[in-house]
Amino acid sequence: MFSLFSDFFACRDNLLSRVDPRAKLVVATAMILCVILSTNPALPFLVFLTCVAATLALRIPARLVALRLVAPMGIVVALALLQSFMAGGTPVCTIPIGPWRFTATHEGIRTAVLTASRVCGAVSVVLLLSLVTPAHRIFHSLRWFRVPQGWVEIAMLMYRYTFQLLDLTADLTAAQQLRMGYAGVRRSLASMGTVCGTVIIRSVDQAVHTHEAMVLRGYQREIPFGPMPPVTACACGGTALTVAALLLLYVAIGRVG
Amino acid sequence: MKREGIAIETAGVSFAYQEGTLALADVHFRANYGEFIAMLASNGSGKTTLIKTLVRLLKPQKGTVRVAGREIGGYSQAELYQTVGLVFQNPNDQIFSATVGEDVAFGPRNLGLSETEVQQRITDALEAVAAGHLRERAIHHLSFGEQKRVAIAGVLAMKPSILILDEPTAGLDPAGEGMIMRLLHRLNRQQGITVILATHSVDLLPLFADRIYLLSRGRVLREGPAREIFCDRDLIAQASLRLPYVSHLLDDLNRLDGVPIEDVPLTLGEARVQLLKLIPDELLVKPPREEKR
Amino acid sequence: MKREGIAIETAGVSFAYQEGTLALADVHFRANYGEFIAMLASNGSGKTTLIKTLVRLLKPQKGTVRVAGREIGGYSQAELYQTVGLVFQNPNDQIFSATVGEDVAFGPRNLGLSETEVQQRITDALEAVAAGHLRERAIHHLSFGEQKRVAIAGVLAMKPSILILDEPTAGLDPAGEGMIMRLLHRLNRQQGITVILATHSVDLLPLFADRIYLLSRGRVLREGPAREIFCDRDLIAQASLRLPYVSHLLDDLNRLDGVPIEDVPLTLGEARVQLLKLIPDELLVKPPREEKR
Amino acid sequence: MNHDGLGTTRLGPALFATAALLLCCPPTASAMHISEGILPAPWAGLWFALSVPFLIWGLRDLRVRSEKEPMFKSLVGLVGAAVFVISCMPIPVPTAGTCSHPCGTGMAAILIGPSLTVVITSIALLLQALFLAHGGLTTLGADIVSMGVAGAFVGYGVFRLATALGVPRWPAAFLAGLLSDWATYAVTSFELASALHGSASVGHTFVAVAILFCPTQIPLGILEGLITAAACRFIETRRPGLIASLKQPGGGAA
Ligand SMILES: Nc1ncnc2c1ncn2[C@@H]1O[C@H](COP(=O)(O)OP(=O)(O)OP(=O)(O)O)[C@@H](O)[C@H]1O
Ligand SMILES: Nc1ncnc2c1ncn2[C@@H]1O[C@H](COP(=O)(O)OP(=O)(O)OP(=O)(O)O)[C@@H](O)[C@H]1O
Ligand SMILES: [Mg+2]
Ligand SMILES: [Mg+2]
Repeated sequence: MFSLFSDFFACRDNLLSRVDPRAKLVVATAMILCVILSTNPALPFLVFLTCVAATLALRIPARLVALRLVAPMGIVVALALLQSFMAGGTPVCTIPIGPWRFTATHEGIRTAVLTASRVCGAVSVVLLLSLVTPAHRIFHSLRWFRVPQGWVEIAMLMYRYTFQLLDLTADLTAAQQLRMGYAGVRRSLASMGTVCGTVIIRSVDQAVHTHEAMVLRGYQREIPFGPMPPVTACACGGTALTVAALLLLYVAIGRVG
Repeated sequence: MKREGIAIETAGVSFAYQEGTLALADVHFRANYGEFIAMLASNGSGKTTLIKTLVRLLKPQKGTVRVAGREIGGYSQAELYQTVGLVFQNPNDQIFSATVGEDVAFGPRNLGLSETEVQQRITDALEAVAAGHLRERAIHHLSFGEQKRVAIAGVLAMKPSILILDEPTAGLDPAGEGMIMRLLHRLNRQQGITVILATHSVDLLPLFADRIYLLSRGRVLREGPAREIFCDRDLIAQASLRLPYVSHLLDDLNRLDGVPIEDVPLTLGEARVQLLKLIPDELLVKPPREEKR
Repeated sequence: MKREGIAIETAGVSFAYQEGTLALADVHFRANYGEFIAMLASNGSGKTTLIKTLVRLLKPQKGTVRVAGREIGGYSQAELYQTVGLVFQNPNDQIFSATVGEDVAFGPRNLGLSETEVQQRITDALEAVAAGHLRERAIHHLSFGEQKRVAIAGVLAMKPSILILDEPTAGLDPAGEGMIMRLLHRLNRQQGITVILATHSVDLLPLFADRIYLLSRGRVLREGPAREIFCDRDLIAQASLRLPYVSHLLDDLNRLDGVPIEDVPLTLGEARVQLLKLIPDELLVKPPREEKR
Repeated sequence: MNHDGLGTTRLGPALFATAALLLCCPPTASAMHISEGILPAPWAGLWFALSVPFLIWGLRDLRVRSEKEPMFKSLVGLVGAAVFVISCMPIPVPTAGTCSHPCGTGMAAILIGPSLTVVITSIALLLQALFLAHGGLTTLGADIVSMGVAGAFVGYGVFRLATALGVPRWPAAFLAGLLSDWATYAVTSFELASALHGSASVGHTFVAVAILFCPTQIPLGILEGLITAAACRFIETRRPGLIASLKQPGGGAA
């Protein structure tokens, strides 16, 4: 889990990471909305394929992409099964297991496929966005979109210190492990409680230090944000075009079926 | 920026923490404009505590702190922090933004400067610490040495006339240590910034510090140029420190073997000169290369 | 506990972090029973990464790690951690109980030992690091040096035959540094524990380490006794390190001034002997005191 | 739409199948967040609308308290980071290969109060959506309501109630962790059921989903409670007074 949490790729320089983060946010939101509103699984699947292809084209290791897709896929499978068998309608097939008879219905399968396609599409959009946009850019853009100052400030502090506390947690856990702290459930839980407590105490101490350092550099209740560079005509036009194209796609295939 | 007189001083400062640890006891400390001062002390001697009183993070229970001749209590925040800058020991305490450029901008933006001025200050500060190329990097991707330099840049961007550093070389390898010390030296000599640093590493100090305050258990044991501090080996031992290795060698030669050395040298260069005086010329072979490293 | 043969070794170990940093490249490392080994490298050279592969915290992508002749993967947890102990760099990251005694007891209790055995181990481990008097103290009242020693005691209580330490002297003042190094030396010589430490401070190593591995950017540049490592000043510079100050002085005398020194000395004692050979006896005054410090 | 038969003919097998799947497929067991794309747009919007007032409340609290206590913002940020990190920690349970995570909301609510917990949860969820593909942007509202609002307020309420009744701190923390965890799952189940019930009734689907989560969530809730209690007890011994001081202005530096 720790190793997954990395924004290394987002900080790499490539075609997409150079795009104005505001534009990327708008486009990503539009894409996700199209996916969610679509009643035809083809559109979400198309989005999915495009995003995964783009991710791989940026030479992001397929293993990483796969790892990040595993968790949502698991949910997709579980929900798809649930829906296929739970919705009423025309039975397609029946599988008897033990005392029960599994009846998959036509409507159920349709809903399941649609849900699955939506999850795949939407998740891949978020994945691509996060792999080409560092979080601090996203926060800056959110500030530009008038998200409240307090929220963005807390978000930036949380983001910054998450990495440090992750290192601490990793070290603490390793140190306990080397002294057999994770042999057996009882010990594991006690050890983990200790880690949680230590991390919290450390975070409080760090808050004191950080605040002192901020005061020494003139902090007055608010972290000042620099201006975002003005939106270029290019980014504006690009965004408009992409969103328009998405709309067209949505109208053309998203509503069919 | 070069001025005459006392930049910062404490008079009879005492400080005890809540549990009762007396961390500072009647400390008299003074730094003149343009000086390079070192506080030298072993772990837990009160360096950090003293530094915190110098920037008003702690209020001493007794004694006064004066900055540029004025009582520190009388300063407004903005005024004080444009005069005195503090670099913490742990760069993580100090760098709280996500990227280098943003972090350095924090101080200037708080001062309400115009955006062009802010950008100029970022550029200058990063140039000063030779970290211009790091501007767009994320903090958690920097190495420890780079983080240290960025932390210094963040403080320099406030344009303080007095720069205080808590163990700036702790945890750095020899190359990084030398780099930071030379950097501070440059800031001190070229830009006239008064530098005060706390440390317990002795070997590089004689090269750089104009004056050293030797602290032990919250007291000033002695104050003076490196030469005066390091000539008293008992005092140094009392402070749980040691002589620089080079001095140690020549001191041993002198005390144990009776080699006549009047003035124990503190730096490699001085030691070389002293030893060459003692070694007969006819023993010397022709120097292979006459390079000056 | 004294045994013959290889205590721990790696063969062709390579490790890359997920984002592609190649932290170790084809590292061959070996420590025999009873040896005192140092990994010497500048910041970010892969010391910590190598150490973590030695205790199975990281699994190398290539190469094998063998402990006591057996592939490390084949060990059970209990077996492995009673053979290899690791002391982390920051004591704060590994002391997690409220009092010293309790913290040292953590390991033995997890092994399911009887309470008398646990108490015995606490006593022994604390004695070994000269911290018996700290047993009842609360952790957050310890000084940094004391914390370091308690951290070592916590690992010693597992009775490992191989003790690995990541920068054990970082952040300590000269007195504390000397104390830890002597402590490790004692553990090594008296109890026969194999000691492996990572560091970037060069001055004390020649006194203590049997062999040094010089690393740079994840590669082993050279391996051998201190004498062999430090005779190549270019190699040392390549690793962003420096010679011990004493050697530096005599090396300078040799290279720049032509003083004939065959074997650059590494310790104060060796340097004294070498210099005394060069200084004519008639220059010596009667040694004031014949003390041996 | 034969609801009567549902309980026996459809619900049973469906449950059996999915529960088996959950156990075979470890990542699903950590499905505490609703994945991106699962909720249809109207539902996503509804949950967003529901979460907004709580966020506004939290942000107002933040502003008021940081006026009184300048350090408060960095404190919330750092404790938020800590709770986020804790919620990324795998619970070390060797059974069935599950690798689930604590929510941490109970802990956070005890430390900094429920309204601010909603704020930091929303940020943590955004970070998780971006970096770990847990949860998602459109389902953020629903996740905030289940984890932030339900988890935090239940956890905080239980903790306050228990301490007011004279229960010692750490059993109170256990209850807070346990119930905040269960509350989160109950609400998540409801959210899933209401959005996905298809032609079946919401009630039935809710029961189905809830029962589906049971095999993993009942023990996980207990584990979360235990961890919360252990952490609280640890903080009490290492830093007596810290938990109390965090809630009062002027505290925190202890
Ligand atoms: N927050 C605190 N509360 C109580 N006592 C403290 C606190 N900080 C420091 N002390 C104590 O005050 C004394 C001086 O500590 P200080 O941190 O100033 O030393 P230092 O010279 O900076 O040491 P180091 O080299 O380890 O940084 C020590 O005995 C220490 O234990
Ligand atoms: N968790 C990590 N993820 C990615 N890269 C890492 C990680 N830890 C270390 N690295 C990188 O691997 C290389 C080796 O790091 P390592 O920590 O092993 O060096 P080190 O010799 O221990 O340095 P130091 O003296 O600073 O402790 C460095 O370039 C570092 O940036
Ligand atoms: Mg200090
Ligand atoms: Mg290291």
